[in-house]
Amino acid sequence: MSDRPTPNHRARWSVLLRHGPSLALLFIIALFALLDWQFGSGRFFSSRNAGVIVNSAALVAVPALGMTMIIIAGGIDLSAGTALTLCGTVMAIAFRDYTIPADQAGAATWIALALALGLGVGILCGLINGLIISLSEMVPFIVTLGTMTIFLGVGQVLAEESTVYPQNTHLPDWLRYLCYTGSNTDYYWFSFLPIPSSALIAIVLGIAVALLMHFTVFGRNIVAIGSNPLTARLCGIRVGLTTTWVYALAGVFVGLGALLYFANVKNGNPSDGTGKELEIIAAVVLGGGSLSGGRGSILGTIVGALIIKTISSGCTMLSIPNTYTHIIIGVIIIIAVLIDGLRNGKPKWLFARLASG
Amino acid sequence: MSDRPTPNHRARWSVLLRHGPSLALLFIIALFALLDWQFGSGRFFSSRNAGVIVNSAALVAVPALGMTMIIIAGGIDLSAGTALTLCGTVMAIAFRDYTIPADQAGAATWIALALALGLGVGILCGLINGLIISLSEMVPFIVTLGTMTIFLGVGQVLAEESTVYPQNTHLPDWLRYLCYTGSNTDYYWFSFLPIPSSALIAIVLGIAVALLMHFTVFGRNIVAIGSNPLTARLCGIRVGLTTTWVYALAGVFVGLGALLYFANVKNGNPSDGTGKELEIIAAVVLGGGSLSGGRGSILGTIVGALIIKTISSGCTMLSIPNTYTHIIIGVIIIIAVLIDGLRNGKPKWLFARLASG
Amino acid sequence: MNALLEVSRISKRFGPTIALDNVSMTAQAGRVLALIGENGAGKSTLLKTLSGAHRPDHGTMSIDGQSYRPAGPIDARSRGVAIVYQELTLAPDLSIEDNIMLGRSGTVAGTLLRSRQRQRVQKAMDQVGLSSISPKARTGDQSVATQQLIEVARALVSDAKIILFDEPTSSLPAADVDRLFQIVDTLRSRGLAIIYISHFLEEVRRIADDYAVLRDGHSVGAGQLSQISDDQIISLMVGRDVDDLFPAVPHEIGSARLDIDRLTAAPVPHNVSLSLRRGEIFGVAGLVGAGRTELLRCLFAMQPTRSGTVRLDGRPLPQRINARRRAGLGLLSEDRKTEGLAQNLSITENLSMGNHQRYSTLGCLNLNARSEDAKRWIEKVEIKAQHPNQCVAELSGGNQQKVALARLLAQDAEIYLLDEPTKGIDVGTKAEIYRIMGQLAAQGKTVVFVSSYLPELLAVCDRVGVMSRGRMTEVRVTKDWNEEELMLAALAATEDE
Amino acid sequence: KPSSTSHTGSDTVRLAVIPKGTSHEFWKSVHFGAQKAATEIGDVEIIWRGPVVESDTGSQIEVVKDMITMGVDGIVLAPNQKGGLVDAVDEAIGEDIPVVIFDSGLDDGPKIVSYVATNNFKGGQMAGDAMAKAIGEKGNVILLRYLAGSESTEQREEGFLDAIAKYPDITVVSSDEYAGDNATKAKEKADQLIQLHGETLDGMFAVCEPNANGTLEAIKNAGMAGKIKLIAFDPSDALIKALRDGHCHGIVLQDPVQMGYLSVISLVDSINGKSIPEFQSTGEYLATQDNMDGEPIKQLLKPELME
Ligand SMILES: Nc1ncnc2c1ncn2[C@@H]1O[C@H](COP(=O)(O)OP(=O)(O)OP(=O)(O)O)[C@@H](O)[C@H]1O
Ligand SMILES: Nc1ncnc2c1ncn2[C@@H]1O[C@H](COP(=O)(O)OP(=O)(O)OP(=O)(O)O)[C@@H](O)[C@H]1O
Ligand SMILES: [Mg+2]
Ligand SMILES: [Mg+2]
Repeated sequence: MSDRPTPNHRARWSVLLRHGPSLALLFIIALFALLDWQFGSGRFFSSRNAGVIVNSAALVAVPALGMTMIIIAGGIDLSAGTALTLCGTVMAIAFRDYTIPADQAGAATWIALALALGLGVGILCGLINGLIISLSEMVPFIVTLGTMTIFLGVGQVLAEESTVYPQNTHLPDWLRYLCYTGSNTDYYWFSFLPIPSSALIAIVLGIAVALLMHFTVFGRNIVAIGSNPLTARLCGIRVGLTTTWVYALAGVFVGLGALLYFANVKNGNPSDGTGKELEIIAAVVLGGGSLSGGRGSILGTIVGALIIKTISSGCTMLSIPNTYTHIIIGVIIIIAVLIDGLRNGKPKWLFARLASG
Repeated sequence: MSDRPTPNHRARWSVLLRHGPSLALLFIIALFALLDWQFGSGRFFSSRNAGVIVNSAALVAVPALGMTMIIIAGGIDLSAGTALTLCGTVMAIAFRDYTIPADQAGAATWIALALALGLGVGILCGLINGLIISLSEMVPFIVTLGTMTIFLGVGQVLAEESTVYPQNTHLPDWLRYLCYTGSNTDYYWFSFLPIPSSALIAIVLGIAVALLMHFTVFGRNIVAIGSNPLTARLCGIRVGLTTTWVYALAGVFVGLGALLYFANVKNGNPSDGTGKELEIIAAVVLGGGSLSGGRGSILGTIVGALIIKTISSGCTMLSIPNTYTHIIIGVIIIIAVLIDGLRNGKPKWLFARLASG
Repeated sequence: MNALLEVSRISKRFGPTIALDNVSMTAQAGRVLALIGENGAGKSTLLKTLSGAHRPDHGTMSIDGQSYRPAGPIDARSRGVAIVYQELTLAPDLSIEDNIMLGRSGTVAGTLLRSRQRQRVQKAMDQVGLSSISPKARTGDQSVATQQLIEVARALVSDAKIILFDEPTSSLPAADVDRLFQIVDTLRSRGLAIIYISHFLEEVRRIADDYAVLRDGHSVGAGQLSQISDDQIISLMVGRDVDDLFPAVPHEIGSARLDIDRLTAAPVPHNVSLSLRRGEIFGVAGLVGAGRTELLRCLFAMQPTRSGTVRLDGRPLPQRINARRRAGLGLLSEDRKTEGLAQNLSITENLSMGNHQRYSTLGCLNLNARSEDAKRWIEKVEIKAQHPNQCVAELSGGNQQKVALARLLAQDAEIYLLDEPTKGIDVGTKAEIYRIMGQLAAQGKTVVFVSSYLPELLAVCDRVGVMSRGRMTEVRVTKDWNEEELMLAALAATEDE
Repeated sequence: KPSSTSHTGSDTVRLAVIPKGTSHEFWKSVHFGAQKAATEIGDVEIIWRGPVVESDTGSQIEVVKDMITMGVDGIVLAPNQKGGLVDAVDEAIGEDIPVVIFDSGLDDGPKIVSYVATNNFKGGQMAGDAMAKAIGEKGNVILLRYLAGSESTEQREEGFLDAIAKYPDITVVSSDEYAGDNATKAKEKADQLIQLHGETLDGMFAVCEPNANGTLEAIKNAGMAGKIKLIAFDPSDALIKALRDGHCHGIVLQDPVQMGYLSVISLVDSINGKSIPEFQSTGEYLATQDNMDGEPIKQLLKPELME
């Protein structure tokens, strides 16, 4: 895993790393648009479908932003999926039991409290992960594997083992239409710009995280820790503390992701989250994140989420049966990363052969 | 993830590494035996229950043996779960369509062919993973994430999206009773030794792999590659070739695991495997395997699988509701690894404080 | 004279190893203290204790008369202690600038003030001669030498009173060494106290005022350099007299073995042609980036070549590492930390890596034979370790280098490609390595010896070639060279462009 | 003929049929029924598409939205969660796409055409009564649940408990264990439960097909086949054989073919302006060793599948 490109290719990395996944995305869009135009319903390349895709991508991208930070810091978070649905469940319970209909006076306070509660649970989950990892110095994989099932269990206890349905009237309109992708422009934040609110949120958060990573000491410290924890320690970075913060901050994104999840399905089911963690991690890795730490890109992660969802939407539009969809998704993931690698001189033996031939 | 034990404790590692998880297991068994004796039905600490536990542990341990090799070599295999059920599905189809009743003459040949087919598919899956990883030099995580969905898709295409039931009469007796844990001693391989055959298989395979890892050049090369692929390359080890072999060999264990899976449920459902990979990886990591490569132990992996299954059985025996079981499993996993760490001087700050205080 | 830093009766043990045993030492403002000792004597451990990376088990330290007990690296830095570590401690994924400023908050509310810090960074980089490299470049992409200079720059940006250098020159070429010495001089004249570890006595003489010698974790002598001779220092270090620093083993040069014809790769080397003979030690000198490392790596097929051929005994060699290795080539990597050794494996494991055929039949190992063999090598090259199963990361820098070298010797190659083999190795052991090289030549093997330390090239080699900008500009028999001419030759081609 | 908004310009009616998942035979029978209706009516195209995992509401919402994007003329949907799909269905209705719900209920709100389903609660009650009969109205039984939060199986579970409550001599010794969504997990769980309750156990009810398969294996494994009475819900080859061998004592059956058929017929009728009843039951049946070879049970045990 620690193979690096040969030195003479490295110089190019920094520039291309950011564009690699984007090119893969463009390629995939072009491919599906063409196929759909030829053989499908021709609706793939429509603004409505774009809305549907970016909305589902946002649901993955928001928690993936936190995951990107964790992965850059050399960690991993398998609990992201169940932590997300735990937060969603808590929000659902709060809305079911402690809010009043959204059109009554004073409802805003309760709503704010309910959302804050969900977010708080997300931060708490992250904090627990971070504290255990930094205090016990155990590998993040096993810690978060443990907390993954713990969060699932806690969610199920809270939800009394079933799905929590809040009263529909208790949800404010902005929340109900956070993931709206239909044609009624009133439901969008900017009626002249029919982009799902969830996608706008993801974009804003993405910019914030990118700024954080590039322009703050905290951001640089994260890269340093993931790149070489020993060095970081010798340079006086408080590795444990920073790690804890990274996980806690990732918890914020889990909480926000839960908000979108809740707005999307409008109920909370704690076991919905199992398996989501792999999708989230996949978005990060497709976007150029390295599981050995130190490398990862925010733009890349968002593009990674888009790639995953574009493929799945494209297959539906082409009416490809589910089974084949699985195969196609797998093949495209591999090809996308392969192409990204090629452009970075990745199968070295190939480039060596080309160079000498 | 790259945190290592402090150098001054490492000398002790080599000895303790093997015993750490085992002690955790003993502790867990003792805990549940005590609790069950006090509050439960008192059936936890019975030979029959031991049989049930080792049988379900064997189902995880066998594919985990291959995973151990992969993880020691610095890789990971997310596709193990779906590859396993793919093999199981292929066996089920072979038994459904191409065998004759087991008591007819000539049935043995067909049965052998069916099993060989399943095993062959396992090797093929491993080989595909290995070839893609070593030829494309992509990270194993993303490659096997891709093949994970591909194998799932292929399985679903073959099974036509449903469960494949072979005729019961076509299964030879030894296969039917491979996972038998009842009280009829005739169904065990050695009637004086009522241990499920599946467990015996896991033990024999475990010994074989342990020998392979310790006493062969191939085994040492695997460790070398996982510790530092650059050094391995410098020393003339053919990193790509060895990697390919490791994955192919792991495919053998996936195939054998599929045999047990098939013998256990006597049908094949390709989507059963989603999620299994995490359980398999958890067994390896609980047993002391390091996801950054170079470290892992066969005995540890088997013990890891036993830990997982003992906890789940213990919770049922104590009639703890499912939801709490999740929480308990998570907590115990974390504590087990924590204790293992403590004994290796793991939270360094704690030991530093103790030493200076 | 005022003692700026006082260390008294410091002890530090790692498990059973006592790295420091009641060590005392003083360093004065405006003076350079050379810390000398064999590999594993405890020098690095002492500096790490000073820099707050380790905590001493016993003993006290003081700065300016005030007690000094650093709780960690930040604490040490705030007390004015900066350090350049022996092993590179850079985060490869960060830019040079970020590495230099790592852990140092030049910030407002956590936001980096890049423009403000850039001036400081640029100044430090100029000082160490990295002005031509962009501070935004990724650190991992730089050569080892550049990375070493980045480490020095990192120590310079801090406003330290005491700067600790742990073998800063071991991976620097001569020109950069000179620049470093100028820097040290300036720092000294500004009244800083400097502690400097080096295995090169002439370097020590050039730069240091005082010395302190460690042997097996004890202080065995200290004083002013002007009052002690080299031989005395060496016998303090080694505990016995070393009669010959450059032992010569008579060897006979035979017929041509390795023919290199117009070897070219991107970006270096360029059109290198050479004919190496049986029983010859061929030295390669040059500045950083001259392409010496790349040349060796091309010969070992670790790097693709663009054109040119390499023949051994007239037969062209295939483009695969293990094929070349089987044909009889062996490479000692310059970068022992990330490439040369598997740090988390044991000495035995590292020694046997790739050499398994010696104790295996049909792929099965004879573990006894293997550990016997490991013990033999540990004795032969005098690796200082507790036991053969000790993890390599626990060894001192020099002893790690010995493990890498021993593995290569165990490989029993025909052509030895040694890239800076004596890097970080003490005087006594260096002599041993020269002797081994001589013996190899006497057995009719060929040795290619890349080094930035000109005296050893001149003393040990039969011929020395100079590389510059990827070209082998001049090859002469050793007796036709002297140090100045070698330096000039290395610089020459650089200047006419 | 119904007017069509399909861009192809032909007057084929394109209907999306969205099951909860695609990997159980049950859904393939639904597909068969839907296709049968389509063929009967003529000029109807069935677009068959399910979410990847049966418990994944998010991806089912995606599928519904994708179908709206594709501009289908109607949607037949088995919602994964009664609340989760409300807005997606609302959105479809907002785009003038009529929706029929089948198999599992949807929360109130959207004006759906009809709800076509088995009465799962009643099915559960049938299972409870069958169990009581099998064990002679007294003894210890286990209810092995499926997954937390799945509407239809929860209904069955409640129905079962409701029916059992009528028999004072029957004790439910465990009703809080979940078997999970595949046979391996179910077998492991059942193994443990049989281990726990051992000889005192008289009956087990497994609420769905993968669940029942695992439980059957566990019972055989423990050597208690025939002693522990097994009641299953939904058939499979293994269960049918067990029923014949006396290892299984009752299978509650639904009529998936009818479900698919009726849903499509209702949808097309409503597109053509007919009024449709709000709820249409497709019935629930109990298969036992005695009636398994007669119609309609024989047919329902092995319903036609879409290839
Ligand atoms: N972290 C550690 N754990 C265990 N032993 C250690 C550790 N660090 C150093 N040692 C041991 O302490 C002794 C002193 O090591 P140190 O690195 O200080 O030597 P040195 O004088 O710097 O040698 P060199 O010239 O080779 O760099 C050695 O025997 C080494 O093996
Ligand atoms: N012309 C060049 N253009 C770009 N990079 C170069 C060029 N020449 C050398 N380099 C880079 O400079 C670094 C140093 O080269 P190399 O290691 O071969 O030099 P060397 O003579 O062995 O010096 P040393 O071993 O002392 O570092 C390498 O990373 C190489 O890629
Ligand atoms: Mg040192
Ligand atoms: Mg070099």
